[in-house]
Amino acid sequence: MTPAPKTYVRPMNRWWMRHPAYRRYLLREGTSVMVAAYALFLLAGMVCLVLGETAFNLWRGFLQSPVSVIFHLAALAAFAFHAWTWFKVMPLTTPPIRFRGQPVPDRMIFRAALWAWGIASVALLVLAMRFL
Amino acid sequence: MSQTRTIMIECLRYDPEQDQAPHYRTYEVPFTDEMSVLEGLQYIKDHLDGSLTFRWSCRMAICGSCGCMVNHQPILSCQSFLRDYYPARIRVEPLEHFPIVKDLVIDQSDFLGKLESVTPYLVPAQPLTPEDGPNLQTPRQIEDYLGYAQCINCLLCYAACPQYGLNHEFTGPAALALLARYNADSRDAGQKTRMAVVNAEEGVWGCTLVGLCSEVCPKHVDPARAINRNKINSTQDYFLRFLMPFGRGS
Amino acid sequence: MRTRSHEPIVWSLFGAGGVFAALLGTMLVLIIGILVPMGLGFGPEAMHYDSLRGLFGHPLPALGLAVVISLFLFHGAHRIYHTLHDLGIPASKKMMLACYGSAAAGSGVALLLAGMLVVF
Amino acid sequence: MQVIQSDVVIIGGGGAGLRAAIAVAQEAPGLSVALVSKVVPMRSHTVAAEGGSAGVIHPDDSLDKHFDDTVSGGDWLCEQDVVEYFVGQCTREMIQLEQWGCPWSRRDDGSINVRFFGGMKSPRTWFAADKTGFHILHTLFQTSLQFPAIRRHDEFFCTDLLVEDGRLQGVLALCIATGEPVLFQCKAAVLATGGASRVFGQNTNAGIVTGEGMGMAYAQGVPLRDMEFVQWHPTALPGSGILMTEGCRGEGGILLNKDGHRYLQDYGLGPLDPWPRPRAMELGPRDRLSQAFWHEDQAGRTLQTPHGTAVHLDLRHLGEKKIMERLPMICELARTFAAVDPVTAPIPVRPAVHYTMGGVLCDVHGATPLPGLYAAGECSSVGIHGANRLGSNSLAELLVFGRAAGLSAARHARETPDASAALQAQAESRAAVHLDMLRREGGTRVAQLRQRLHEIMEAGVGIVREGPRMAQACEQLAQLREQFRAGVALDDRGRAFNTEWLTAIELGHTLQVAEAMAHAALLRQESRGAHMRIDGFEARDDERFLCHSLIHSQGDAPPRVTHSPVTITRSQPKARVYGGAAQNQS
Repeated sequence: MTPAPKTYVRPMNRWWMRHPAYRRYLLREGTSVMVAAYALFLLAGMVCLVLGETAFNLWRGFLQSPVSVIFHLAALAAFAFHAWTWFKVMPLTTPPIRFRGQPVPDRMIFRAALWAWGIASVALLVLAMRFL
Repeated sequence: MSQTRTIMIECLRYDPEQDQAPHYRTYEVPFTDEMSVLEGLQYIKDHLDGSLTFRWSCRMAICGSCGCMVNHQPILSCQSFLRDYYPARIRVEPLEHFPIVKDLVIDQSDFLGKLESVTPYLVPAQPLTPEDGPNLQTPRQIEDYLGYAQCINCLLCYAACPQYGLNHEFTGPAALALLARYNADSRDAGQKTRMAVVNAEEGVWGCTLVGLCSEVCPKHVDPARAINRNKINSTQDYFLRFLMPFGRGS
Repeated sequence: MRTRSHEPIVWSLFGAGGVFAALLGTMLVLIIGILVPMGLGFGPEAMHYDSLRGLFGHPLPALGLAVVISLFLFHGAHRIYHTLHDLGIPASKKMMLACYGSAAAGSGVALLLAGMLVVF
Repeated sequence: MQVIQSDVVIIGGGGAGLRAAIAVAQEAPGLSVALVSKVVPMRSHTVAAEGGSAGVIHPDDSLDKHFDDTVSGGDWLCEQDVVEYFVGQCTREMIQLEQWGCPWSRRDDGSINVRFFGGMKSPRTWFAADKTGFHILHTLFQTSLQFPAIRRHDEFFCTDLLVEDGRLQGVLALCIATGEPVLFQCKAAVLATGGASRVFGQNTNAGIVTGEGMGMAYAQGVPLRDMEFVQWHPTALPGSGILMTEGCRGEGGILLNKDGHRYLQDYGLGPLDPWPRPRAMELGPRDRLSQAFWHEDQAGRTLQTPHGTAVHLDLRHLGEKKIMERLPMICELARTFAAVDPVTAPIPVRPAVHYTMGGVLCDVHGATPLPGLYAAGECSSVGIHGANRLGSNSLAELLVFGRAAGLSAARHARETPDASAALQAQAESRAAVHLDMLRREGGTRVAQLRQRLHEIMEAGVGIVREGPRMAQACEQLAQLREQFRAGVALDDRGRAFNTEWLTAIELGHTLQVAEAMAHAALLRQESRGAHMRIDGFEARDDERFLCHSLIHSQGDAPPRVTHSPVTITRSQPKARVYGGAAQNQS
């Protein structure tokens, strides 16, 4: 047999430095840390709610603190960036959609998703103002 | 004649017979407005250093030979122009995520094996011969797969895919797009065979939708779409077999 | 022979969590963390113990909250698991167990709490 | 030296080679096939073909019309029995490709759509938008993957055919990655290496189209036939030579000189109306159109561009929708490489070398005079193109004769005993010659020799030819070969992926092919098809030159040219007329 040529394999270390798209990708994936953290925060609220009024008021009181505001502003940014990127790639994951025989362009799907985002947000706000 | 300027081209050099690791070498290349990066490399090979090694052939963006990284962006060197980088110097490197054979030449055998693994040909429902005449296929049916059939196997998408770089088991963008091309063809009945590739550990589930593959594709094949649509198909396939244990054979 | 990936299970949960987080997450954070504490559009009585006990005493809101928490957790676990791999910490059974296991545990707790809120 | 045993070796992984390989695998499943190609098959130059491939399927069309268009297009230098076989097989091959998955463009009802090409009486060109070659090549390559009998040897560079006991028994190749010589021992080989347009500087071809397949056969005493007939495609981008398909004109594109005048009407291709009309104006044959450009250029009615003179190919009146549907790649190419948007502006074009009508002599079965050696595609001269190839006959040729050559090679391989033992020694000695190039000091750079070759060919053996200039080219080529033999200076002395070394070996073949072209052209004292003289031989001369040229290698000495008769079955030579006159004739 002809010997296989000696090849050089480049390492992957710090690969995300190589392209801005990689850093955007990691940022997008990074939002999941905030999503999980927020879930834990809500879970803590639930625990307090079960434990009784004293415990819950501690959690409720924490909401007023600067730490909470910073945490929430960060979470807000993370969720918003998550939503934007999620909707942006959504057309890639949905089965082909046609309208009157013509394939629906990606930007229409994206726009529709933004609308859905807006509507869901308003609905949630209305419900919250009614029930909280 | 447009005026001649000079650009610095920094090339990764690796000679498997001499070097333990790659190094860079810079060349001063005179260029005119219509000169491509490929022509810049050809100038180096013809006039400055005949040992600079790179693949090229059609010089019109259809054969898929001349892919390389310019300033960390995977491109076809024949349709990227030096004027667009000037006055900055450019750094030309072989496609990322592939072993380097020599200079800008990478080992593409892993990709070729993956291409072969996706049953990349029509599997007709019944055997046909030319005497049966051509199949009917409407322009609308062609549209379903024609986009995926534009792939020139240039491997820019693999160079853009960190998941392939991190795990070479991953079947990768172009091969999975080709799989989707045949599955979407109205003349094909081979979906079941290909579903095993889709469903596998190294199939569509190796993708985390970085999405750069579709951005760098010079032929707008959109492998990210092909792969991620098949995630839905694979999920359906995964759960449906519990619902219909007898209906789906295999 | 190729082995079938079990990814569809966690990917479905990740996807559902992603959709919930995208559609509701921003407003949820905005209401709980900004609007209510600052009293913007909400009275000082909003989100007080009694009203929340009342609200989550009903099975539907209680279950809804638990599901949202659970899906958020799975969404996070899935992406964190893959991102750790991206950052050079190789994917392993142990890592998988840690990520998805915590999400499952958190989900269990959330469901349990929801049940307690409804029953007690 | 590594030895690989294979019943059939196919040299070249383009359209013809892949079609041949599939034919062997399908029809003779017991045989092993080695597909040896200097590039991975889908990089082959077939990939760049744009407009389409001929096959009679339109209700207005007939095999007779395809026959007539081909024979008159070739200025009666075609082997008519071969053309007869060819036209009968084309449609079968197009359907075969369809069944393998080729995305042929369709009508709304799902049936095959065909377009006009130059020199056609009826629409006959099957097309896949304007990427026909690309789709054909990828379809063939991918289809070939289902046959385990086909063993691919990608990026193996064939250097020599090895002959023992008067028959072909082996092929010497260099594994490009390692530079190691490899002997493919075989019972039959199919040469499918493509043309030699890179003999010229301004050409529409890929860098790999250097003619070494022709050179290898030629070196083993197989004559090359009709090498003087080189096709200039009338519409290529100035400078780069990138092709603007004939499909542009098939869809209704027009050619204008610098005054906005459709000058083709002044060269026997008019009158202007009615338009569009088959075999008239822009739908005339390629040789006539390229020659008309030359006259316009001489008269100073062409446009100046940074890369020489040009005329305008105007598509604007087709409208954006039709342009984007039928000619999407042309649009992209024009935008990228000429900075012109065909939707809003005319494209500057000029002729560039596109195709070698001649090639390795072979019969209708692809068999060359050397037992065991078969040829197909552009490297071969099976006899269907005559003095000028009809557009869209080349893709059809790859398929029809790729299959034919594959079947013949398979038959031959079955009937042939195993290879002789002496082969290895011969392979070693040939390999030593090539390896020696890596050690030699001094000499001329490849680029310099190549540049000189282009200058000689363009000055002496261009679109329009004169005796003294051709004679001078012959002399200069002899000197250039001498200079090549004296040594090629290589910067790269390693074996692994040494493309400089391989280019030098290629160039050796290219120089021989160029010499064959020049000598054959010099001796043809007439004008026929693509061979146009302006030194007293402006007319076709059927008395003296209704014959093929056969060029025989004399080693280091200039070649010997003989002539052989043309097979004429049912179409006697008559005046070759297009435009209004053609209608009067038929």
